Amino acid sequence: LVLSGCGSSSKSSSSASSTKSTSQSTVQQIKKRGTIRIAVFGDLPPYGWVNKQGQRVGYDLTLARQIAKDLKVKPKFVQVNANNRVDALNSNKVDLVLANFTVTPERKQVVDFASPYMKVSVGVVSPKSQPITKASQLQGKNLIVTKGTTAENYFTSKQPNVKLLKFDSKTQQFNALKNNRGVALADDNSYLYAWVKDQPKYTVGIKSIGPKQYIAPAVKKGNKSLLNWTNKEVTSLNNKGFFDKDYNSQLKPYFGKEVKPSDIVIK
Amino acid sequence: MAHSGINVLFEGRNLIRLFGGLWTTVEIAAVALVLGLILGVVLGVLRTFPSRLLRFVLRLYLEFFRIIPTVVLLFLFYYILPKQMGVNLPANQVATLVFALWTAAEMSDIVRGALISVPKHQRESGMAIGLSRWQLYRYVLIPQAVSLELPATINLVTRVIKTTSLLMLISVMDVINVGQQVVEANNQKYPTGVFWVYGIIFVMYFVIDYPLSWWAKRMDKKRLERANG
Amino acid sequence: MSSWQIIQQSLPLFEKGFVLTLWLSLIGIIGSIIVGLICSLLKYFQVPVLGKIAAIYVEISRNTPLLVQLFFLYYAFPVFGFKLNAEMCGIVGLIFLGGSYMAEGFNGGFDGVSKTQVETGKAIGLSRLQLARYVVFPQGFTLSVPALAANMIFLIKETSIFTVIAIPELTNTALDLIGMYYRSNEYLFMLVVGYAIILIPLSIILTILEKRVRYGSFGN
Amino acid sequence: MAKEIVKVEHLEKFYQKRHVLHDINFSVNEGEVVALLGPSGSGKSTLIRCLNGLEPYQQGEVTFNGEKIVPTEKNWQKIRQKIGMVFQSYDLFPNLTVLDNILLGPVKVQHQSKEAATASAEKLLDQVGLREYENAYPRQLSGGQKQRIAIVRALALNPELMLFDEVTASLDPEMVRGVLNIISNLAQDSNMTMIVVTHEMNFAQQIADRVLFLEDGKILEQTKGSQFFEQPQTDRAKAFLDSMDF
Amino acid sequence: MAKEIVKVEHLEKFYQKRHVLHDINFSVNEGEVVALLGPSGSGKSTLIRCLNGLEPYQQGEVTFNGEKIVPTEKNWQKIRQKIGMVFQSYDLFPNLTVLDNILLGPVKVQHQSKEAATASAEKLLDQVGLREYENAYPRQLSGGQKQRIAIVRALALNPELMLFDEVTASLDPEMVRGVLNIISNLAQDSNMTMIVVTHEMNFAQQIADRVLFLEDGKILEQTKGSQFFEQPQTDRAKAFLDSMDF
Ligand SMILES: Nc1ncnc2c1ncn2[C@@H]1O[C@H](COP(=O)(O)OP(=O)(O)OP(=O)(O)O)[C@@H](O)[C@H]1O
Ligand SMILES: Nc1ncnc2c1ncn2[C@@H]1O[C@H](COP(=O)(O)OP(=O)(O)OP(=O)(O)O)[C@@H](O)[C@H]1O
Ligand SMILES: [Mg+2]
Ligand SMILES: [Mg+2]
Repeated sequence: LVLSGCGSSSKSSSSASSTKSTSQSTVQQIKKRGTIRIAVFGDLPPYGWVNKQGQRVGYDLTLARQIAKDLKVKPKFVQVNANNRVDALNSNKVDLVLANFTVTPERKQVVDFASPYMKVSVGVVSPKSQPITKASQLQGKNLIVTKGTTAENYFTSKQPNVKLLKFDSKTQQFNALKNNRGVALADDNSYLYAWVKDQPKYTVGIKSIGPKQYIAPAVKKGNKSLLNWTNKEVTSLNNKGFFDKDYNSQLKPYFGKEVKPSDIVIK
Repeated sequence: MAHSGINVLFEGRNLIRLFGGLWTTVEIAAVALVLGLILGVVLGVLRTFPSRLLRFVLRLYLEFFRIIPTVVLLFLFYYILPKQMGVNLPANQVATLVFALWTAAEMSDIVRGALISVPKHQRESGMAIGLSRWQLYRYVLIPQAVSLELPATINLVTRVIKTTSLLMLISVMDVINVGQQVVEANNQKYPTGVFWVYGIIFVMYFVIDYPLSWWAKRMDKKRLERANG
Repeated sequence: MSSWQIIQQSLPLFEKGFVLTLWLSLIGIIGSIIVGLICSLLKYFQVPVLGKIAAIYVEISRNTPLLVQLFFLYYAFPVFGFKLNAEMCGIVGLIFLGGSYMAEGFNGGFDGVSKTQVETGKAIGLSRLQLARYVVFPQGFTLSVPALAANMIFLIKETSIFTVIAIPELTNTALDLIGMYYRSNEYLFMLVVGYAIILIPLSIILTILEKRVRYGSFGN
Repeated sequence: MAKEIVKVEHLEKFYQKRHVLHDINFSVNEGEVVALLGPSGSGKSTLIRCLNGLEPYQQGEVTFNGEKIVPTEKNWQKIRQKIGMVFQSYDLFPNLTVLDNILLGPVKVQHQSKEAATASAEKLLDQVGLREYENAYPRQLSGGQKQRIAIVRALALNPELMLFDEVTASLDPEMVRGVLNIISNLAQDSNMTMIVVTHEMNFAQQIADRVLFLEDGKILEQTKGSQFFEQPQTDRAKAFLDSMDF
Repeated sequence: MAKEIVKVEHLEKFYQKRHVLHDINFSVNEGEVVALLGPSGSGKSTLIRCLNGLEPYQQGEVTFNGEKIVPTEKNWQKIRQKIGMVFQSYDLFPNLTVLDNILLGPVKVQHQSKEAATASAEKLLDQVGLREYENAYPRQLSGGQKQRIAIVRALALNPELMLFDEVTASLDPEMVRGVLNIISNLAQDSNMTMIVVTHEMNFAQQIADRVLFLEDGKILEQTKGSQFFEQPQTDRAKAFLDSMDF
């Protein structure tokens, strides 16, 4: 009752009529609109973050800009946290998610993933002084994760004895690790590598745990038009060697020696 | 270490960006307050009308916004409403809307309280010279209620401004979200930067809210003095 | 899965979050009342240095958001070696915030005791302490009950902000489940219900209590 | 026979279950001054408030100027323009200047032109000796001055009947006289019809053409003014009069 | 010569910059009843409040029972036990019963035993005819009853001096008499020393041994009671007396 009252008092009336049709943003509609709205991270170097000049940069951002360019529209970035990537699509806040979004069976049910553009698996980072190298060392201990990540999902379902400390953002989780609020932190291994490069006191003790996984762009469930377009786009970018270039410019400077391009980029 | 940490603020455009974030915060708060206060006055007046049904509905509205934490309201409006109702607004507008509706709810209670505490004989002397209900509100009750309610209103304003800190949870690039970006981007270079970034945000909020609180307090004190003769 | 099943499955988690929210609120409220009362007394008796400190604390606490206070406690202080666990941070933060609100509530009550009452007390020779004990405090507490009640509800709602420091209370639980299973409608519904279960009865009880207390001391 | 301004027949008034006015019957003729006397709680205020619809009544009828009043809020609102009322509490609107207080009725309710209304307001202010305060706010006035302005505000509507409810009760003793003087001038010189509730017995004696003595919501006696104070008909009225001077 | 209970010399009082009492000099002897009269705002309340230290004064001296008072809060607190004061507003503590209101002073301040204090409190309650209300709360009493209890509460401390500040001003006319009767009994039978501010002239005339007439913070005249009301020495006092009855 109250909700309906609120809804009608907003400026909805004008947009409501067109909502049914725009609840999916087809490629046509995006082109007509002239902008594509893309969900990205704002605090996850080197994938999606904001540099000190205030510019959004990173591996995902370069891809996002390329996609916009190929669509001949302007990109509009919406910063999200891991746990609202799905809602951002479903509530039609964005057309596309390029926020380190790992493909999982659960997620496949609620959004449509395009062809993947990156490989990952879950890694665990811990202080060098007290390294965690096996999952068994985590039993009964606090492990830091971000809400809505595959790391959280993996430990919740497969390692129920690990106590999870769940944060909203990447900033918060890394700060928490530095404050020793948990014995280790689990997240996608690739940017754990990046992170430890600048944090000599920490090491990625478990390089990979759980299944190998892929990161892919996601669109709202049923948005066939954009999905197909994106699939083609990823293939064509791959053919052009875009992802290698992206890797070299955005990721390489952040990664240590232990990471090879083939660990990340899908050939 | 602590010395170098403060420099995080002067790296690149960090400080300017923080102020930019603050501006977003202030802008949302300001628009929401203007809309919310006006709507609140109207609802507050309606809540003093005799119609039981009207009063009940408005009371329900108030309690809804009172009981549900603002965090939850923001999520409801940002993610659920679009799916259920087909209403879709960008984050800043959702934030403005939520804060406006919330402000209106709280304001309606303040206004109602002030209206019913205008002495009864004021209402009656208005009626005795033949004023209609609308005239009674327009010339007698609302002007008097406004001065009664001003301190409470200012306090509401400070609360709204403080609560804008929750905007970071729905993709609004407010000062705290920018702060997190800054912290993350400069983490390795300035390990103590987190202290300074959150420190300056702390100060920013204080600098905005403190003068308002002070003003409200002073007015309350004056009124108390007047009441005590 | 149907909504009903989703809700049923998440029930144990919400129950945990619910209990934690209640528990943290309770400690926070009690702590806030104690801190608030102390600050208010320091002000009332115009205790030299401490009174000033209390006044400064009240201003700082009242004019900054809890979220920022928590970030400070949880993320910024440990940089300098001062570390509390999340629950402690939450409680300390909540009490830091609530203390000033409660102090203002008590102050308002004490200031609200009419001047004639104070003078009458003086006129029969009561000392400052006796005046406080027999006149100002009993009446002042009564006058401050509505403000204290409003503060309690306010503080309970503020615990929702604990989500940012990873305390698995109600809001955190809901946001977490949404992040994992994407059933926002169901989980937010549970969240609203969770708060309603705490706040609606409490607000009714407090309203009744207010009337009782008021009647007890003033008869209207 | 003189014109009947107001007539009350079989009026009954309850506050919830409490019966506060019992079968009230009386009328007031044009130019007549009626004093309504009686102990505290006898129902004087309630009765006077029923006469301009500030209190609803449960039975009986009020006739104003020959017309039976159908007691709806709309009707009362019209009739109130013809009935001036002044209360015990200084009831000026604190948010308006003295002049604006006075003009509110004539300009907003009766839609007189602002100029005309101001001119007559200033004449009235002159009469009560407060012309110089027209731009002051009520808080800058003493209690006696406020009450005089309140009377002017009521008069500005050119009422056919004035109701006064203990208008001097919360005034300083020295201020009482100024206010009473104005009312008695009004009674004598302007020949205004009025109903006056007061506990200033000397004053009542001086101005009242007739006295209604109320107790427990009943009219115990209706006597000519001069007679009531010398030889009240009931013992209760006698006791009442005795108690009023120390 | 009779014993001087209180003596005021060259008292000057300011509210911020406002000079409200000018060079006040007078004394009150044991058993004497002094009426403090004067128009509103003349400083009566202020003066009486200076006498038990509720208002600080800027210059001059107050001597109580032969002892010069060094005006610190501590000293005043002791002296207040010997001075009873009753205000205009019914100032009972709403959170205490009638008896507890009365006992607060004797038991907590003067450390009398509860039994003894209760016994004398009940005697006093009998005298004012309110013994049956000892366990009632103030809200259950009428205004007149409350004022009588307030007087009892002041008397319970066995004061050497009583101060009354317009104690009947907010009472219903019919209730005034009961309260005034008690005060006049106190003056006549108990030979209590008192200073009374009132605007009930008949009452003042009846009880006052001496009248202090105040205007604009100055004592305009000090006259014997009987004389003041018949032939006041100053024109101002004459005008004042005239204004007091219509
Ligand atoms: N709003 C009300 N609700 C219930 N009872 C009321 C209300 N107003 C007045 N009464 C009661 O109605 C009776 C008449 O009251 P009213 O005020 O008319 O008396 P009054 O003669 O004007 O007394 P006073 O001289 O004290 O003004 C009293 O018993 C009073 O308690
Ligand atoms: N707290 C105060 N601050 C400033 N001025 C005051 C204060 N209290 C009283 N006054 C002023 O001091 C003067 C004396 O006031 P006081 O109350 O003593 O008069 P009063 O003779 O008792 O009058 P009343 O008969 O109305 O009670 C007045 O001009 C009054 O306005
Ligand atoms: Mg009355
Ligand atoms: Mg006085």
